[in-house]
Amino acid sequence: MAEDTATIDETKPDQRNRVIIRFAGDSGDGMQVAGTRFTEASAAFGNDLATFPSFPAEIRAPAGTLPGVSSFQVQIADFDILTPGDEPDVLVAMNPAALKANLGDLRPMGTIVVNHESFDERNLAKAGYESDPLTDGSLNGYKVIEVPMETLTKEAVADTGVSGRDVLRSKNMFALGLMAWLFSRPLEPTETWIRRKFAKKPEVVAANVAALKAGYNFGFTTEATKTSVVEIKPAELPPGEYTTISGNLALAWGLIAASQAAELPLFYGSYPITPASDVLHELSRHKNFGVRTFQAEDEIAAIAATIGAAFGGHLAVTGTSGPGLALKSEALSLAFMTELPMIVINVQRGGPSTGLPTKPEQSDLLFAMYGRHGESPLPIVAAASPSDAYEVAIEAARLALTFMTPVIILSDNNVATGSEPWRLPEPGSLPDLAVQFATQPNSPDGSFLPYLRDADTFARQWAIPGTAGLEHRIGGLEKQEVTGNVSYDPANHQLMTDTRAWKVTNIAQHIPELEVEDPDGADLLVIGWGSSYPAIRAAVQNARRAGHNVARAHLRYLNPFPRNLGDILRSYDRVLVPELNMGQLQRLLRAEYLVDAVGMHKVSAQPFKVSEVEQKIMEMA
Amino acid sequence: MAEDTATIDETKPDQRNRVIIRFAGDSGDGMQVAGTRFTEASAAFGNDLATFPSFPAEIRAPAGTLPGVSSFQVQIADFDILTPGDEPDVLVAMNPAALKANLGDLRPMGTIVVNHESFDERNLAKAGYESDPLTDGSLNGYKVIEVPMETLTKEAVADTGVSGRDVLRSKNMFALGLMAWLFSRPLEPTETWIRRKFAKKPEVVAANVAALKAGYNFGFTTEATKTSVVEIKPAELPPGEYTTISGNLALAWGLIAASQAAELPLFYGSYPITPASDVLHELSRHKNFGVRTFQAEDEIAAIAATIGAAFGGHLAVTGTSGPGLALKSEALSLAFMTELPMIVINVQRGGPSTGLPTKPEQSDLLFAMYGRHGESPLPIVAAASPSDAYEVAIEAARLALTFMTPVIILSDNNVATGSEPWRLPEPGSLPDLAVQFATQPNSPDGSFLPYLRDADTFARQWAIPGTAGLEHRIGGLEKQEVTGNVSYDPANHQLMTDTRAWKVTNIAQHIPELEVEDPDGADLLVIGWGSSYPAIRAAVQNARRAGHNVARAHLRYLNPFPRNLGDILRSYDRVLVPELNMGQLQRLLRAEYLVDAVGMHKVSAQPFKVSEVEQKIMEMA
Amino acid sequence: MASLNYTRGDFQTDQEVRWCPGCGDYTILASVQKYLAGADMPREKFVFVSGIGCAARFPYYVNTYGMHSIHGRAPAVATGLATARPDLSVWVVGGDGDMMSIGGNHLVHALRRNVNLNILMFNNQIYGLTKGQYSPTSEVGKTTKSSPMGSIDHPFNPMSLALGAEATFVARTLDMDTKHTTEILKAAHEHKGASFVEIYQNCNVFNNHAFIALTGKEERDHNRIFLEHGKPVTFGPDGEHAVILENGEAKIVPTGSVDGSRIVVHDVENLAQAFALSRLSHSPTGPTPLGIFRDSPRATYDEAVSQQIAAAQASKGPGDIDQLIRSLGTWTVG
Amino acid sequence: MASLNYTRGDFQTDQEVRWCPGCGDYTILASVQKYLAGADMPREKFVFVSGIGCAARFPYYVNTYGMHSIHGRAPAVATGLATARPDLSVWVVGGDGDMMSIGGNHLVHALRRNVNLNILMFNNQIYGLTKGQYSPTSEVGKTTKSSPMGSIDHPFNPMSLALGAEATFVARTLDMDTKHTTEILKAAHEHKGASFVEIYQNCNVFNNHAFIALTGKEERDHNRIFLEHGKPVTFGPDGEHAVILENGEAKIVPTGSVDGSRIVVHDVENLAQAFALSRLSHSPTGPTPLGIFRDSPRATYDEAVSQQIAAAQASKGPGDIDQLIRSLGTWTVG
Ligand SMILES: Cc1ncc(C[n+]2csc(CCOP(=O)(O)OP(=O)(O)O)c2C)c(N)n1
Ligand SMILES: Cc1ncc(C[n+]2csc(CCOP(=O)(O)OP(=O)(O)O)c2C)c(N)n1
Ligand code: SF4
Ligand code: SF4
Ligand SMILES: [Mg+2]
Ligand SMILES: [Mg+2]
Repeated sequence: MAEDTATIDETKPDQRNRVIIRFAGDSGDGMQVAGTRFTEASAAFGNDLATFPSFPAEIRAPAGTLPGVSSFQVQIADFDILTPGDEPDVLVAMNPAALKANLGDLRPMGTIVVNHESFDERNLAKAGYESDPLTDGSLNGYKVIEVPMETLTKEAVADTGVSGRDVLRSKNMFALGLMAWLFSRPLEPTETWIRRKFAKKPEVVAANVAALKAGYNFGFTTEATKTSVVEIKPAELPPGEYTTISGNLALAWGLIAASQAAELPLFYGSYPITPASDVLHELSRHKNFGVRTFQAEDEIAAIAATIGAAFGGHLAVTGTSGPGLALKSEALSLAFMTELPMIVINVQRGGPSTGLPTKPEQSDLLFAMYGRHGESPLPIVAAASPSDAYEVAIEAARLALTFMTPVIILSDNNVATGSEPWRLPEPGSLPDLAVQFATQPNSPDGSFLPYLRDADTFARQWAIPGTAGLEHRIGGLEKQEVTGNVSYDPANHQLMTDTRAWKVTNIAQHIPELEVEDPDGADLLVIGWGSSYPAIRAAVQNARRAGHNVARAHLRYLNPFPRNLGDILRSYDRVLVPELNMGQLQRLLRAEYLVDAVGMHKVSAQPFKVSEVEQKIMEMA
Repeated sequence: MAEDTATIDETKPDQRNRVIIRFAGDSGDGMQVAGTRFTEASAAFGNDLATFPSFPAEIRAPAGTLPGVSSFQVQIADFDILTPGDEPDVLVAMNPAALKANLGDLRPMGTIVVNHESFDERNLAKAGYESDPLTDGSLNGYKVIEVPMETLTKEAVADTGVSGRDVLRSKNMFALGLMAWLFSRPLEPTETWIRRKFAKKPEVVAANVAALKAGYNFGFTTEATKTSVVEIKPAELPPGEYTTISGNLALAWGLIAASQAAELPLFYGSYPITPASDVLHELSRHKNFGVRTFQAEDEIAAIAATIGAAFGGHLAVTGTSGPGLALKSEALSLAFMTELPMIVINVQRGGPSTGLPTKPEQSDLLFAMYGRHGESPLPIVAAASPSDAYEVAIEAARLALTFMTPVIILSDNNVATGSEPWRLPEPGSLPDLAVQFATQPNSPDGSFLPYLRDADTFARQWAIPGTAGLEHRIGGLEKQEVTGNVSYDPANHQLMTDTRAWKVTNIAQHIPELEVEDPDGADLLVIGWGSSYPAIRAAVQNARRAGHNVARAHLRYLNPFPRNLGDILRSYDRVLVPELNMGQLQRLLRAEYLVDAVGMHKVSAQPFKVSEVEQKIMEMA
Repeated sequence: MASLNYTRGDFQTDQEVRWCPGCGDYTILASVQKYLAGADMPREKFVFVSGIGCAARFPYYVNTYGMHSIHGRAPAVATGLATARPDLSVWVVGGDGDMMSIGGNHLVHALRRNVNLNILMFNNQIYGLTKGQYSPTSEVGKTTKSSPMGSIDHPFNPMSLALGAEATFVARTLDMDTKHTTEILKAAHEHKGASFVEIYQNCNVFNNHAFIALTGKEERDHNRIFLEHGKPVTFGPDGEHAVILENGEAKIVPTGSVDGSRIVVHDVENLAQAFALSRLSHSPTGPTPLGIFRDSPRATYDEAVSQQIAAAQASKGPGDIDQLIRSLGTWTVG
Repeated sequence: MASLNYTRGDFQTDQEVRWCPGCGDYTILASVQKYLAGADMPREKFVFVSGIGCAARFPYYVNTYGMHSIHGRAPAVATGLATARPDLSVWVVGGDGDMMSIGGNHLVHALRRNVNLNILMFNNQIYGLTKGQYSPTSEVGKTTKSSPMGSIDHPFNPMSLALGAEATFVARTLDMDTKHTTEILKAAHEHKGASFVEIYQNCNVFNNHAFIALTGKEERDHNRIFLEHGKPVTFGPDGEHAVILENGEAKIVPTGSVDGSRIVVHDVENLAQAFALSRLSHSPTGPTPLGIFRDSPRATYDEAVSQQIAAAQASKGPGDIDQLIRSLGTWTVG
């Protein structure tokens, strides 16, 4: 469960992590067994559980039909629970009937693990499907993991000696194995059980164990991840229209929204990488919005092409994860130098190097700040939660377009693959981000001066190819102020360096001041950024309930910091900075404001548990 | 001159920047004119000067012979001088005779700008050369800039209408133009003079101006740089055997020395880039030391190959400048993860992006510290001066081999192209860096555990391919402690992250404490790193002479910091950190020790002037 | 022709051209500027994108839109620009190091994707800007600053590599031969898709006379093999040399020695034959084919992108953000 | 033969093999392990270097030295290792994305330099590890997660690209055909210099049946064109199809329809002809050549490096650091 922080009900701070899983298939598919085994394995893991098996009403319901569906639901939590829960977070569907019969219960954005090989015409018909739900888009609202369970099971048990009907019998173990990967359950308890149960039939033992491991390895090999969902009771949400959204989707939609708001076509240059790939996948589905997605040969080409598109007047975006950001460093420095507007998304994962591709971490903050040669400060914004990613994308676009600069968005595995209810903006409520391309020469002598700046924003003008009379050249060599010609003049280099830095610093005047939540005048401030938001928020609320005075603040803007941050920090005796790294925001705050900010560090492939943050707060409060 | 800080005589702190240039050629080559013009241009620049023209004794000395050589020497300084100086720093030699007649005076490591086209058999013979000094290695001790002045002049004046003997007459203007580039002299005064002088002959004006500009542009286009030399009177040096060395050469030799000390072959993987290329050039000349140089297709291949060579058991090194370091970021993270020993050299230049390739800057410190995704701290050492680069290379090798980690060396344009007298180590005085490759299994069960660590250094063992019984696999995914197998275990990731960080922190126990020069108990500490060393040192001495109490310290180790640094910083009321960037060491010190270190920042394509640092000290002392 | 009557001057900038006097880059610059002036296309439609190197300084001297990007990445930058703006004429300029060393991957990918670019590679077989190291096109044995004992890197044959990547337009020309250069520029520009043009360019400072076999008064007529579509491949002052195929390999024979029907008739649509011809020379020290090796149509990347967008809009309509964010189903509170 | 009598087991590790059941990678792993066991070379001399991808997990499963490096860089890592340690047998393993997308440049440079490497590219025409996006070898029109309306990227033909880079050993084989795979592995290993082997590998999860034309019971005999040096190129159950050259282009004709002398006789030393043969197929959906396209000797990079070192030492002696640092002349103080 630990991976599931997002399942914290922030409105009930005493609530903890929980997840509901339902195994569903034909009565012959062994779903009861799979469910029970998963339950046992979790019990061995020390979880609290409640289960709900459901069998076909009719004794001999025909295979593949709705009445023939058998299912087993289990709720697992690290706190006392009484019910097996209502809406499953994850549904395992072994055939069309199982999907149809259970889809209704699945929560929005839930994960569906489906044996797509069973989706042939016959079974679809039996289940009463007109069209194939796997392809007709009716599952868009969910995270679907399609698995050819039959082929893979067959292959897995090939050399074990089982034959005939026994072969596919192990399918349920394959499904169980995959769930074990997704929820980090141990395989041992199940293996032991299998060996005991089929002690008489070594080949059946071999087959079931092989299938079990194959399922687990499939998850490992294909870097499979599930969505985790924040449960919030409608009653506890402000009134409004809601949908449930995952972070990568929200990011993709936010970019589309921004391109609409700016009335600029969207260009997304990217190279697939976990956990950022879904942004590329989602954007490639919306070409009707004029979105151009470019799957480049590598991350360098992706950002280079993005720079080209930005020069061409598009809302240009490139997205990746840590290793890819490393490759983009040199080109990002060119983007900085040419002062073209663009967005660079880094969906952080466990590092360093290839690290832990499917695990959450916030360890690229200092890299985003200082990960370029020379003096090249860039604005940085971070998403706090799945739905926040939508806002952050739009805000990043605003900054990029207003200040003519690349902007870095930091997301991470939790935000990207987590989901939560999202109160939808009113129809037609897009902000106005319309930009003015230069159309006229901007110098008395009728020439165009690419580095003439706006007095307020320090932004240079965006003159795009195709505009008669504004022909100009830009590049990576230091350039003369105003004219943009190559310049080796010492004083000019200092001036341009100061100007570029000042342009970013000055953004602090154009972003909101930081708000602190401090109901009862605390001495301790807990401040965080990015996806540690829900855990920190819940922990602070718990601490308050426990009678401690604690203030809380969350930073969406990491560079520049909100203009009032210094005063805020200095107004507290103690400052605690929990982050999923070894103290990166902490270092920035200490260097910038000389406050003795205390860090709470964690890089163990898991988000913060509310309890651990809570405990740390207790110690300091 | 400003570019010439290295010409500060540290032993006479009141001395300032100065340089001596000698133009030498055949009496027909117009050297007197070139010299005078250069002098005028410098005067216009506000320098103090002293000149020394010398003509052939005989009225009609045969062209190309030693007696026929005519020369003009000028000393330029930003302080009062009385003599044209003794040893020229730069010699312009238009033909073999000019070279032969003047080489003796040129200071060691001085720069020779030579018209190599005149070095044909006839001229060599006339000058009495048996072999061609340009190719027989007899100029190794100097920085030689070979220029085909005749071709280039011919081409430059091609369309100006001059013909016959007039064509090559402009050669001296070409030479003058190139010197103007090297010493940032303005061209205007000379142009004006040309127009006035040849007012009657427009084609001659055109030709001379064209040649002048061609010379200047040649310097620009080929990123030409000169060596600057520290003048130190023998009397003021500690006794010993000396040579004069430039930073890039010292670095190359230091690496060779380290490979000898470690008894490992040296592998250098690099892709040419200013100002690091000379390290590649120098190393490629010493294959008899078993040095393997690999000119890769790009910087990524360079470091990747270096990782391969390190895996293979070589002393593996890769070198580059800022933009190249950016490209190496991802692979450097792999090197960090695999915990292989290697050295990464970054000869810093003016950034960001392509920036100012031939100008000095120290703006890659934070990039070296944080320029990788995930938590990936690396040891960093910096060279303070040309000769120091030799020591630094050996020390970097010691750290890499002792602690099994990549180590970053920061050099910069000043160190790389600057030169100074170097007191040579005693023959046979190399330290012992011999390493022990693993030869035996290191586990009870007879297997090899690649991540079993040394209790003292935390280093893992280096088992190289070809060693029977120690076959093992390493890579970029997080790995299990001890076994090195891929591991997704949360606790293990925290453990490995802590261990890798601790391994670097722990190096502080194995490096010298920081020494502070504080003769008279000061309240102000001036602390610097890298090539700002000479300017800071001279400035502090000046300040003391002026009666101020000032303490001074220099950091060779940027990560980890010397273990006593915190105590030292806290023991002073004020701390000043002059650096050629916008405050990078300053930020590190503030974040680490919460001291209100004051920065002195400069990124104007020039080193610090002693006077500016001095002034800042006065303000604070 | 040109209804827009530009002169070369309209394509010159106020920036002083800073190559070494006599550098082949000057000649190429002039050829390009002259071609652009006559290309009958509004100046603002042209964009020159380059990497880093002497050659890559090119955009500063051409009065169109331009970007002097970073080393090796020009083809990728240009790919993004051309994909975003199919209405532009995007040109890529770089040296042999820029395009075949650090930029090799972006080059072959731009070629296989057939992005509508005109890629000019100035091949001087040396790294000029960094003062003379061997490049991926330098001949084996070349002694340079970084190869004092001679280079041991077997060089690329740029024509073979480009054809191996299935470039749809592949040509080679020579800085000195401005007439031929202009013809090639025209053909490259008219070709829809990625046009790869190798231009032999003399670096008179670090690699002088590298192409003397093709430029020298005596040598050139014996060594220039001009490829012309539909024409038999013969060369020499009096066409005394001819090219034939033997087991698919191109061979040079005395024209008289073979039946005319055996002489290769150049066909710009025949990839395999073009490849065979590219093998006639490696370093240009002897008979060397010049001209268009391949010119064959294929769907261009940027067009295909636009077509998919058009198709999506035709089927789904322009796209409505308010609908999109509700597309997963919504529920209401309060 | 093997005086070292290894069994396949000696080349298996204790790490659980974690590919999807039925993945072609298993078959290839078995073929490689069996070959190594019989290769009569001490196990510790072998090093497997890979990038990132499903294929790139390979080194974890082979009990030799190995490095699972980063995406695309394996050929470069291996180049450094082979150059530093010519005594080793260095193998590179990666997928089509790893080697042709992000790693394309390192691949072609390793090939042109002729570094002594055995490069195995598992081509499943898809990105497996990242769950199914199109790759640089995917066919145009392929719908994947990142190309819902079909891919518009014209794919590389790996054989053509490698030949264009003048690789000295270029071959293609098939995961299922372990016998053929083993022959190719042997030839690749025995070839001095860079050996490039494309292995068609079925990804039964994200691109199942991509090679059915070559593996299907009915289809395969009609589509597998086995290239054998010195033998005429014919194929089909009864050799009823033959390959001829027409203007340098390879064409398939009924064997009976042409004079036997016109049938191409395969020659692994004939680069142009090998290239022509590589054009017979693009995506392997019809008749596809398998086997060794080229096997031609050329000085290897690592040897040349060692030779220059030896030569330098012979002429200058081993090198003395104390002399070196005094080589610029010294002066004494005090
Ligand atoms: C990332 C990076 N690496 C290296 C360099 C240094 N560099 C600049 S141009 C160049 C190669 C120049 O050769 P070429 O591309 O052939 O152009 P030419 O100067 O010969 O016209 C190199 C290595 C750089 N600017 N950036
Ligand atoms: C720098 C970097 N970019 C992207 C990725 C994500 N990634 C891992 S493997 C891969 C491609 C896998 O395809 P292929 O190389 O064909 O191997 P396969 O899985 O098909 O065997 C990608 C894009 C990465 N790990 N590192
Ligand atoms: S160095 Fe060579 S390529 Fe560069 S400008 Fe000079 S002559 Fe031209
Ligand atoms: S995803 Fe494809 S390539 Fe990867 S292991 Fe599974 S079947 Fe093999
Ligand atoms: Mg070049
Ligand atoms: Mg693949």
